[in-house]
Amino acid sequence: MFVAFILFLVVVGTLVFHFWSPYWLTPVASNWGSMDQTLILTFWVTGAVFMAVGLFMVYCVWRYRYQKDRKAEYKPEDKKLEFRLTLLTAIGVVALLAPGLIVWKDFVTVPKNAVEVEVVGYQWGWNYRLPGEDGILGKTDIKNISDNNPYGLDLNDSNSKDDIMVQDADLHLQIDKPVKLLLRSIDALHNFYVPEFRAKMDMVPGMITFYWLTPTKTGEYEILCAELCGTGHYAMLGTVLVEEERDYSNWLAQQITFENALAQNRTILQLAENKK
Amino acid sequence: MPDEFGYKIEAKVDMAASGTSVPPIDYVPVAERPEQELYHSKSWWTTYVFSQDAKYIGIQYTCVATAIALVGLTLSLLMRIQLAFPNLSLLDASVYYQFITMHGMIMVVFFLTALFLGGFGNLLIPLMCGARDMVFPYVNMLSFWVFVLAVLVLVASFFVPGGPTGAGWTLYPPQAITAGTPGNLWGIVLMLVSLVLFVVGFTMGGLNYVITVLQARTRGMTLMRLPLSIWGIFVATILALLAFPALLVGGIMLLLDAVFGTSFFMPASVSMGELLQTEGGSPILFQHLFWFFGHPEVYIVALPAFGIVSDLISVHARKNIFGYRMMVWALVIIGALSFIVWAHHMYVAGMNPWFGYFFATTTLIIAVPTAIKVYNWVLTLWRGNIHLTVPMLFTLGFIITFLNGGLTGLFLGNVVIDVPLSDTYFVVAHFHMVMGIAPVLVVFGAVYHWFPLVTGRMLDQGLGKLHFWITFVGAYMIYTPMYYQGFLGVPRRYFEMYESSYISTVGLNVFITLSALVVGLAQIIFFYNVIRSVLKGEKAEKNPWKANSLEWQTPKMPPEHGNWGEKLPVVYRWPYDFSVPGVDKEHIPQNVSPSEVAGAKVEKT
Amino acid sequence: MDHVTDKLPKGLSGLTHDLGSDQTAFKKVPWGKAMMWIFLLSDTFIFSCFLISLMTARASTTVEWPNASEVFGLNFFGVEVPLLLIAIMTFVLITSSGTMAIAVKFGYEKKRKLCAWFLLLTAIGGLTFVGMQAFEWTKLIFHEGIRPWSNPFGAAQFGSFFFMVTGFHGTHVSIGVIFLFIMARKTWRGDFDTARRGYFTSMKSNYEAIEIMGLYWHFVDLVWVFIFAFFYLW
Amino acid sequence: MAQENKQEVTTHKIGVYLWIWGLLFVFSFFSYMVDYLNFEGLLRWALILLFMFAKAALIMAIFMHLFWERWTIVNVLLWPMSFILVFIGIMVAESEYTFFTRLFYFVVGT
Ligand code: HEA
Ligand code: HEA
Ligand code: CUA
Ligand SMILES: [Cu+2]
Repeated sequence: MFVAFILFLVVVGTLVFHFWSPYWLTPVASNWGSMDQTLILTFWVTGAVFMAVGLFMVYCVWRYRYQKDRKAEYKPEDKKLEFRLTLLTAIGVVALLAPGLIVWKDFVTVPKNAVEVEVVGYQWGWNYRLPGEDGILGKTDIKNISDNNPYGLDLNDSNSKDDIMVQDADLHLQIDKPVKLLLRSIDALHNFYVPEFRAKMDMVPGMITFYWLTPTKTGEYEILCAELCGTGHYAMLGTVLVEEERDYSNWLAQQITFENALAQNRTILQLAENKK
Repeated sequence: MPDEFGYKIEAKVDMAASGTSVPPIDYVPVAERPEQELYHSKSWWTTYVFSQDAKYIGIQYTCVATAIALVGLTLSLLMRIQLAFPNLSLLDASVYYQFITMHGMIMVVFFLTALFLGGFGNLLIPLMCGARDMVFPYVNMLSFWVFVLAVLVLVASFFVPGGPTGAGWTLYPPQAITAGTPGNLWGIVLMLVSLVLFVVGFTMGGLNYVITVLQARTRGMTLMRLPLSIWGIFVATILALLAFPALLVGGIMLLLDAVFGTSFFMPASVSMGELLQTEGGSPILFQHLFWFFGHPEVYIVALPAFGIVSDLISVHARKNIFGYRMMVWALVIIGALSFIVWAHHMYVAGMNPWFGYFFATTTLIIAVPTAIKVYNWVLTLWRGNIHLTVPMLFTLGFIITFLNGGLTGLFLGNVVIDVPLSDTYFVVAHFHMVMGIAPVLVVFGAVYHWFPLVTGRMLDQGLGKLHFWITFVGAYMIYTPMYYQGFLGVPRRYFEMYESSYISTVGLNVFITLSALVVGLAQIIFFYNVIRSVLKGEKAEKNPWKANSLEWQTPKMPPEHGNWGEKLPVVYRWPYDFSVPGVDKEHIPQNVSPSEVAGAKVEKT
Repeated sequence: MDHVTDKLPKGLSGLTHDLGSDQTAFKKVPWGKAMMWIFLLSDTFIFSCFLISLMTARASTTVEWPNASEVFGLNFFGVEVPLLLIAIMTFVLITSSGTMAIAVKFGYEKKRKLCAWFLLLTAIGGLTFVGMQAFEWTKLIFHEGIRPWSNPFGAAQFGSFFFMVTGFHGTHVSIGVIFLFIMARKTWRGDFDTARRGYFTSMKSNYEAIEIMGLYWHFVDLVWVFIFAFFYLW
Repeated sequence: MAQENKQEVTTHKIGVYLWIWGLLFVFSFFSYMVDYLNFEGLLRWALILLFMFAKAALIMAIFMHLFWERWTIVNVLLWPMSFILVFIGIMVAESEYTFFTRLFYFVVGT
């Protein structure tokens, strides 16, 4: 009795905790609400299975608890039952998987009109690069990295001159405009993750990874690094702002391009030189 | 040939009841396998220390694995205290990362793998197969001592300059070997050396387990009459033999990267503002190698638990296991599938995006054979006669926690749901439910179950029940809230628990830590129980649980050197003949011939 | 007795029969041999992982991969012959595999001396192979300037994989050579005829040990086939 | 270990081994020629792999006696190789993808 009761409490308690506790997904702020839907579908299907199997077990424990004069049934196999259960489970699996794969297709096909934004992770912080007027990001090479050229941009690549550098500052995104985030790391693995956007992807040194999203809600969101990258991993936070078009353009106008930055650096160097 | 094979094997068939045909044991030539030559120890050293008797080796493995598990447990409690009460400044960030790394690695590899395969494998395989010992006792002994060496090297890394590695148990490069990660010089090297030693030691043992099951069974013991415990351990051992190579290779390459400055996994990159000399390597390659090992590894700790639980549930519910053949096939299929799902750990690792389809599909397919196992456990309870003994309680706890953890695995396996949940506490909750509690509960159940076989004494049932309830309910309370932290996006491996601006989880965090402390301390009950019972526990009668499998049918209990005295047992039936209609005896051990239970209405052979 | 085993069904029905039978799953296979087979299966996975890593590194690097047949060429009386040394090494290893097969045959037939002689031949073949490999390594390191971490010809991984994979294979060969010498001695002394107990294991052994040794040695040769194709010809 | 010594004599004529030995040389020589004659592209690959597998098959079947073994052990040994095949397939696709991102986004060939 006691055993069955406590087990019953555990199974039901799980459900109660779910409804009673305030903890649940943060409100979604991107187009990836479809992920939430798949998640919730899975939640209900698996939740139902959990309750069904759990409660059935509790029932058995209570109903068939030891009695001196009871003899257990002898039944090695029941092909029909096993077949039915297998089929049912297979259907369940398909029901979960199919929507998932459809959303995944969305996730890996970047819309044509998405603008590219490069996120550069380093130990332990974030830099960003926007493609500038030509809409194309210049090529990079880790070996070009220097104080003058923190992104390692290729000076010979004409596309890189107008690239806009957002260094040690917040990233701004325009609402309802799809962006393709190109993720690059210069040292260890990192992961660009904004809980409200749902999407995340590791940044791997030696290659470029990506994902895309459309921000759908203005506001300020926290960026978390979601891949262990050394001692400072937990402190590798950042901020992303989703803004209306006007605010966004204002912000954009204040940013400097690679060329300007280079020139500035040169003049600074020059001044230092002259002073000598 | 020795006369002992002179029996005429009687085997009644009841095709209707069992659906199987009798394995054609009659015309396999007798004495195809002659008596095993036994190793005889000569001195105290070779009896107790460098013992070649599988039973002793099993106990030695168990003790070492338990000892290192206590280290892992202590680390986890310190981590939890740090997370919930940062004001105490118990640990600093690097120490925290060192602790999670050691905690993860110790628990998965050096505790559960060693315990299930080395410990239970050695103890149970020869006994349950009806062999006198493992096939190569000497190699078996070496296996244990290499394992001890591996553990010592691992522990040594706590004492080297820089401390143990803090790269996470996944040891991903580049960070595993670059500055910015604690223990990137000495710690990582010792960790890798320790793993290589572990693999070498395990291979020696693993070959023994596999060959003993395949080639050293007793007369009448067909594969389809093996207890499911053996099936679980057997399949897990095969997985290990095929999966550890990937770890070995990844480990060697990482070692070379760390020590010789090669660029297997190291692309051109910067470390702490300095350009490294490496070029062209691929960090993702390491991840593939690691998970080609890592995913089978998680089933290596799960399958033996599945097997053992099946036996416990059947014995203590006094009912045959439901769908034995399905159970065996499910084990085999899960084992095989586990080799083609590895990249579900890498959905967001930046691999080729198209892989998502393949790996999501294969991953979710595993749910089907696993589901069959869960159903069959529960259906075994149905119309049983359930003794709520301590092993049975742990079994019930296992079913609930495994069900819970397995179902949340479906979230993660379905690639798009993994995208938001990956690397959050949802994953931590998933794998602790399914690996940190479920198999550990089985270990406890198994210890309560087989303790009399090893020591000849019973463990105290009252203390056992207390221990069970605190551990099960407590552990459930540790991890259930973590799912919800995961939904909120709280990332794992954060030294300072991330506070979502949406809703604070400080309360949850403290709750989790308090539960963990209670559960951790409750283990004292268990160890007290063990020590007390070894010394002055109630003497066990022979076959106290009235089980059918061979390990309880030895002439002496605990079994002596050589296990079976004069004659090897002859097996006539599967190990689950409980409550057979038409027979007065409630259970029929495997070595009871059909003529001795003439009244049996059905007989599954 | 044997005629009974021979009556076992063959092919697919043999498979189901064996797996459904008691005592042993591999009929007529002694424990040691079964163990060696399973070990080799595991070892195959090790070498496969090495070669898969090599393939991945090579296919994903943007740096030029050195041309193996030039790097491993040998200047022979003023003529550059590509891969000459490797060709000779392959020849030696295959030959030793052949002598091993013959040693196993004589082991089956319990021809003590012949068996021992061929084991010795095999061991010498193995030793020659290792010797040439040592020569090749020194040549590459001291003359060509190839290092595990870099090389003058192109992608750094070239050297890394070369030393790692051939080193791992060479270790296998060296271990094999040691055991071949031991086996040759044991055979010569007649341990397998008198069932003399092993020094470490204190177990008796018999001519099956030769066959097991043979499996290992052929495996080493087998791996070389793949290394030859992937490393030197690709 | 001390198996019964009455094991049947499964021995073959020495000629079989010599034959295989010879064939191994021939195949090795052929694959060497593929390199020497500078075959390129698909042909080169097809030939190298062909000779490689031919040699491997001969060694396993004859030298390692797999040809004479019962099906159980043959199957047990060969099926696990399918995992390796999957691994190879995946890693081919993976390395091509890595190569592509490198080529596309990074400065190459300086
Ligand atoms: C014992 C260990 C164990 C077991 C058995 C499992 C079982 C499963 N695991 Fe888990 N897993 C781990 C240990 C384990 N896992 C560990 C250690 C990690 C993290 C490693 C790290 O990163 O540090 C991990 C991480 C992990 C991830 C990666 C998450 C991430 O990092 O982003 C994924 C993703 O697919 C996953 C999936 C699954 C699935 C689908 C199963 C399935 O096998 C579960 C199948 C079981 C069931 C489904 C329940 C029974 C079924 C029914 C009752 C039928 C009802 C079903 C339907 C309705 C379909 N696991
Ligand atoms: C089997 C595996 C296992 C087990 C048992 C545990 C047990 C516990 N784990 Fe752990 N854990 C991992 C495997 C495991 N863990 C892994 C792989 C990671 C990932 C590491 C990484 O990120 O790199 C991890 C990470 C991890 C984290 C995340 C850290 C982070 O991401 O920042 C946390 C946090 O709370 C945690 C807590 C705990 C706690 C409180 C316990 C326990 O205290 C819970 C209670 C446990 C018991 C009661 C069992 C005790 C058993 C014995 C003492 C043996 C008895 C012996 C016999 C019966 C013979 N673990
Ligand atoms: Cu960057 Cu974690
Ligand atoms: Cu997995």
